[in-house]
Parts: sequence; C-alpha cells; structure tokens
Amino acid sequence: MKSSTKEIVVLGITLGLVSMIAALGLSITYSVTKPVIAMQAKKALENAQKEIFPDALEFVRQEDMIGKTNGSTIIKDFYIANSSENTRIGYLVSATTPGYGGIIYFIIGVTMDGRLKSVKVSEHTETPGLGANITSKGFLGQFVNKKLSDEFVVKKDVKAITAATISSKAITKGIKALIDLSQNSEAGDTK
Amino acid sequence: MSPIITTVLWSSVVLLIIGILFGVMLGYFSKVLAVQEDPRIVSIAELLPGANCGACGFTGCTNLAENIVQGKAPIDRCKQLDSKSAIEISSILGIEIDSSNFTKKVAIVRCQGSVDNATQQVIVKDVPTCKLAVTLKMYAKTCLHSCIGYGDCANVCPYNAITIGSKGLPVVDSMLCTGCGLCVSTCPRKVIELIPYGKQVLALCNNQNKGKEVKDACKVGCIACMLCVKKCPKNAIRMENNLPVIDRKLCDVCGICVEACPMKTIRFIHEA
Amino acid sequence: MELLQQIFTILINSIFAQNFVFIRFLALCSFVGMTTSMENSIGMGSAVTFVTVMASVISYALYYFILVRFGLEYLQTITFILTIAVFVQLVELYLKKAIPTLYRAMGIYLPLIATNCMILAVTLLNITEHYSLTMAIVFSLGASIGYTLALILLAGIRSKMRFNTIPKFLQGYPIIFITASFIAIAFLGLQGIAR
Amino acid sequence: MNNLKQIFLRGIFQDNPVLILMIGLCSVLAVSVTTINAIGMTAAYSFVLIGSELTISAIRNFIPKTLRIPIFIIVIGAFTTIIQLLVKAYSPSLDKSLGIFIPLIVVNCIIIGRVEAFSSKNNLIASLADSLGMSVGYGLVIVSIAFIRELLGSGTIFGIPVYPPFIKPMLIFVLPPGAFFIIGIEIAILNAINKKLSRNKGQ
Repeated sequence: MKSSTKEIVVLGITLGLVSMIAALGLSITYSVTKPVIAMQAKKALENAQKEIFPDALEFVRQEDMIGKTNGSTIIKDFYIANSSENTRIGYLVSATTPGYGGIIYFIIGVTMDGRLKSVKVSEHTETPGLGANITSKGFLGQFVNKKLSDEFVVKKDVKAITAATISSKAITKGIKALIDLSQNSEAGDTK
Repeated sequence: MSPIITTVLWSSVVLLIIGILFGVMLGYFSKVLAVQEDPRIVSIAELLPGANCGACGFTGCTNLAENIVQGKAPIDRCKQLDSKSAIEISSILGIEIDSSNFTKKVAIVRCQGSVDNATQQVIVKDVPTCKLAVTLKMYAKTCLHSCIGYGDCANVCPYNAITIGSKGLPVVDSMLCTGCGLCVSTCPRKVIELIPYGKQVLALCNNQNKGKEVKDACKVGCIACMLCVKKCPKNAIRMENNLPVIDRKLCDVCGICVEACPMKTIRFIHEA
Repeated sequence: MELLQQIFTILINSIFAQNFVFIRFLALCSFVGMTTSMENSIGMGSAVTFVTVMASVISYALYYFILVRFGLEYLQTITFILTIAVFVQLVELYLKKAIPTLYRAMGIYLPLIATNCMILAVTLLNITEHYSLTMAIVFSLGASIGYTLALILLAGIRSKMRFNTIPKFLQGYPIIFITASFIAIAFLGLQGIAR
Repeated sequence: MNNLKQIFLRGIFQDNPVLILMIGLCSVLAVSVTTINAIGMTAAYSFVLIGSELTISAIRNFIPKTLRIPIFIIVIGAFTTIIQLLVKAYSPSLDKSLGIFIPLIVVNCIIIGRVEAFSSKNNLIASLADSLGMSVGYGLVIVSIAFIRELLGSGTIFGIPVYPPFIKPMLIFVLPPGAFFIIGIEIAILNAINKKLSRNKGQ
C-alpha cells in the first residue's frame, strides 16, 4: 500500500502545482486588466447616461430600487439625473424583460414633466432581421416624448414592427411595467 | 499594490488546493477502481504500430491485441509488424514463432517503363485512375503489363510512402513504407510486389511476352533471353512465364546477372 | 405555483425553444460523430445527461461557496472545466469497472464528453442567468434532454438515409449537415412558444 | 525544414480541422454571423491554440499518464481566461458580440484534439508549425462561412450594406439552419478539391 499512496501524493502535488502556476498567470493578467475593465464599464455607462440626459451633470444611484420587479420586468439599475443646480431633471432606469428569443436589456429615460425622454435597447437575442428591429430608430422613436399616462398597448398607441409583434409587444409591456414601477415609487418618494 | 497581491495569493492558494484535491481523488480512484485488465493486452497494444489501419481486419490495434491474447488472431495478422516487436509480443505470450517471415516488407514497382523508356502510344492526360484506364483501355504505354502511372497506389497509401515520380513511375520510400500491402491490391496490373527489405537483385519488369514484342514496347523490358539464368554461378534464377525469378536463399547478390542482362532489366535494389 | 411555472418555462425553453444543438450550436463534435447508430446516441445522451446534471451541482456549489467568497469569479471557466474533466474521468473509471459493455460501446467518446461544449456552457449559463440551485438542475436536465432528443432525431434519419441514393459529392458529412439544417428549421419554428 | 512546411500545409488542406476532421464546429457556426466576429474569434482562438500547444509540448515529458487530460485542460483553460480578460478589457465590442463563445474556446474540440494527438508527442517547432497551420485552416473556414452568411443573410459586407434596396437579403442564412447548410456545402466543395488534388498528384 505504501508505494501506491506515495504515487497518489505525487499525482496530487503535480496537479496542484500545475493549477497553481496557471492561477499565478491568470491572477496577474486579471489584476492588470481589472482596472481597465472597470474603466470600460464605467465609460460605457456614462456614454449611455450622457446620451439620454446630455444636460445632466450628476447621476445619483438609487440602490433600493435595484431588483424591484413588475410582472417579469426586473430593474437592473436606477439613477436620478440632476442638472447643475442640483434639481432633479429626470431619472434613468435600466431593466430586463423577456422577449421572443430571450432576455432584452433596455434603458429608459423619464423627465420630471411626466414624459418619456428616450428608450435604448442595449442587448437582446431577438431573431435577427425581424425582432432585432426593436433597436431601430423608427420603432423606438415613437416612444420619445410620449406621455407616461398613455396606455402603451401595441396597435393602439404603439405601432408594432411587421412580422415581429411578439418582440414589439414584449418591449412595450416592459416599458409600461417600468413606468408603473418608477411612478408608484416616485409617488412614495420624497417629492 | 496590496489588492493585487491578495488576489494573486488567494487565487493561487484556492487553485492549489483544488488541484491537489482532484489529483489525490484521481490517483486514489484509479487505484481502487483499477480493472484487472489483462496487462498483456496493454503491453501488446503498445508494441503494435498503433496506426489503427484496420488492415488486420480488427477495429484498431487494441482490438487486435485482445484477440491475439485470446489466441483468436495470429501475431503475423498485423502485416506492418517488424520482427523486433513481433518477437517481443511472442515472448509476452510465451509462444515461439519463427521470426523469418517477420523481416520488414517493402513494396517495389516491378516496371521501369518510364516516360523515356516505354514507347508511348498516345498521351492520355485526363484519365483519373489506373483502374478506369484499364477498363476504358485508355493508357499511354503500348506495353500491356506496365505500370500505367495514374497514381492509384499513391492515393491509397495511408503513409504516403509511394508517390508518382517525375518520370511517371511510382517511387517507394522504403523508410515510410510499412508493407501493409494496400498498394499491391489496388494496382490493376499487379506491378507492385512486397519484398523483404535488404540489398538484392530483382528483375524490374512485368511483361510476360518474348523478344520482339517486348522490344517494341519498352527499351528496358525483359525479352526472356535466359542469359541471366545461364550466367548465374549459383543457378539461383529460373524462368517463369518469360520472367526471371531469383531464389533469395541461393542468390549471394554477386551481380553477374546484372551485367549479363542485355536489356538492363535485372537491377540492384536497396543498395543503401 | 410560481415555482412550477418557472420550472416548466425553463424546461420547454432549453429542450425546444433554445435547443442546445440546433439553435445554440453547442456540442456539435459529438453530435456529428455519435449519431451513426441509435444505441450509441441513447448511450451518449444518457451519459451526457448524468454528467451535466452532476456537473451543474458541483460547479454551482464550487462557485458560490468558494469562488464568490474569495472574490475569484474570473476563475470560473477554469475551475468548472477542471471539475467536469475530473468528474468525467471518474465516471470513465467507474464505467470501466462496473459496466464494461457500456464502456466498450462509448470508449472513444468518454474523453470527448469532457470536452463537450454543452456541459461547460450549461454550467456557465447557470451562473450568468443567476439560477437558483433547483433552477440550475432543471436547466441542465432540460439542456441534456434537448441534446439527447437532437441526437436521436439525427440518428433516426441517418439510419434511414442509407437506403436512398445521395449525390456523390454530398455523401458523408455534407448530407448530415444539410439534414441538420432542415431539422434546425423545424426547431426555429418552436422558438416563440415559451416566454 | 520541408517537414514543418508539410505539417503547416496539412493543417490547412488535408487535415483541415473544421471541414475534414469535423471538430471545433460549435464556435464556427455560432460566431460566423458577421465577418468581423469571425476574424475576432480566429484571433482569440489562435492565441489560445498556439499558446497551449507550445506550453504542452514544452512540458510533455513531465505529465503523468493518469493526469493527462486534467493538465491539458488547465493549460488551455488558463490561456482561454487570459484571452477572455484581454478581450473584455481592450475590445468590449468584440466581447459583447462573441459573448459566451470566448470561454467556450477551452472546450473547442480542435485544441484538445491537437494537443492530445500532436503536441504531446512532438517537439516545440513541430507543434508551432501545426498550431499555425490549424489556426489558419480554422480561420479560413470561419471567415469564408461568415462572409457568405453575412452577404446572403444580412446583405452586408463588413457591415456595409451592398444590396440594392429592392432585394431583401435571405434571412435564413443568418439563422442557424443557414449555417448548417453552408458548412455542408463547404465540406462537399473541399472533398471535391481534395479528390482532384490527389488525382493531379497521380498524373
């Protein structure tokens, strides 16, 4: 039994050593690339925010809003956009809602006067060529400056994309759910 | 700097532990669950060439090894076996075999009808394979026993040891050739033959006609003049349907027949 | 009720709508190789199912109890694939000892299961989709059933294909891919059912 | 020296990983939606393949027999994660489009296959030649499929629409069935070429 236990120990150590060397290499690259990745993510976020609220100076993150759900739409991030005199000019909500081919990640910007500032779809797996048109200006454009109190129902006040009704309905329902969520939290808020 | 060191430290420690854990588990289970496989099968399989070529009719070398151990297959079933490993296998099995027919076998093309030697009937370029050339009777050389040269043997060789040379005749690289015999069976004119590797003399012609007919077809064809048979001191050569056959046991490769042959058909082979 | 509904959606999603072979293009290496005969496919499918479910559980535990606690999420790929490989090797040892017939039928493909793209994909998706443990198990079950279904479908068709004439240049692998593309069209139709 | 050239060329024609050996298809079909993705994937893939083949052929004599596959996988996994981090850091757009397929390089059957079949038995230079040949072979296939799929499926070349407005691109080629179809045809073509190539050799 003695020789075979020695053999097992040798096996253990070789595998351990190889994985440690691999870990060393990995962790060094990781620590080098970690700041760069963080910076990229921050830059991407800022671009998105700037795009929707160009005149906002500062974005305050509302931790408590993250994770709230309405139906199958889940809030991923929630920012209050403040302009120079620290007055709130609107808020920015990024969320996910199930679409035709999978989860759709989208961001909406809402101004204080109760209008949709803009809608942007950041990631989706809708069928290319059909559902994927929800990212087109033509479709999302119709949401700009829409009053929050509208019904947001396809074929009524929202024009669907031909041959992609399920995707159009999904995104519209997602926006509506998000508005209701932020509305009642808005009401419950300090204002 | 410290956060980087901590991540490096932590990840190396964690992976080290996981590695050791898995290594020990693998080692332990490979011992405990070791199947009492017949060790002879593993060692024989390693001695076999391992090319899984299937020429022996079994699905790969391990399968052949199993059958050899169970006695269902003779050792020489594997044509590419060199004598050294054949003897080792037989010693594993503890049986005696005569190692004579285990010298390395190599393919040889018994035809020198290259482009400049053999008279060309008509240059036929786009016949894809020798087999097709034979069926359609579309071959370039007048000699009906010669190598057609469209490369069936080269295509079939798994070790690409046989390639068509610049003169239109296949060239065998005896280092790569394992004597598996696939080219011998595919050649429609049976010009290729397996011979034991080593310095020897051989008549490089496959034409069974006599005299004038051969002369018209090829500058280096055997016209069956029987000079080699008369001249050979050991009378190791006998004629079989107009082609000299040399008995390797009697022949001491003196080379008299090579000089005697007027058509230069008998040549030295594997001099190196 | 909510749990059951979620389980049902994930199952339908991973078997039909997001089938791992026809829609997500995963595990094609064994998919092409193993469908020569029906028993091979079923044998392979069951082995992959067993390994995927076990791998999801182990990788799930490994991720949340070790990697997350030490903040080493970036090591997930290497640790997951290591656990899968070691686990498959153990399964191989066990099969060789306990069920030699199944081992001989699938000998060549066992190491390939270790490198089967689907198993790693399932474990990684369990993490990116933030599934709970039960959902992870359901997802891995669904994925492997979808995989086995794909294998059986193609094996059935391939066994029939031997009897009809196929144009010379399409023989061998090309015709298999073209058949797969037709089946993929059918699966495409199923894509919208579970949402 | 020509032996190395022979290994390199074999990687592209006779033993083309994707079309002849039929391995590594997962990433080829999934990523070849746009040519830029395909090029990005080939770059990442060749980095991992070359790195792993060299490392393993360097340490091939110290690997105990029972630990063969785990050690191969650790080396390949390490290289894959390195490239994954690099891509996430320095080209986020590529990372978003390739998504899950970068970590899946580690289970790409070509790498494991070549490492086990080739570099664990040959010296460094031969492994380098082989990995280069394989990467070029892989790259040629994935880029050619991506080019065709992009042209037929979304009517663009490198993202620039080339179709006249009244022709609508055939969407099926961007979807999975199209990918299966095109790779089937490509294998058929390569089989024909290889058959012709070997027949010319016979002339």
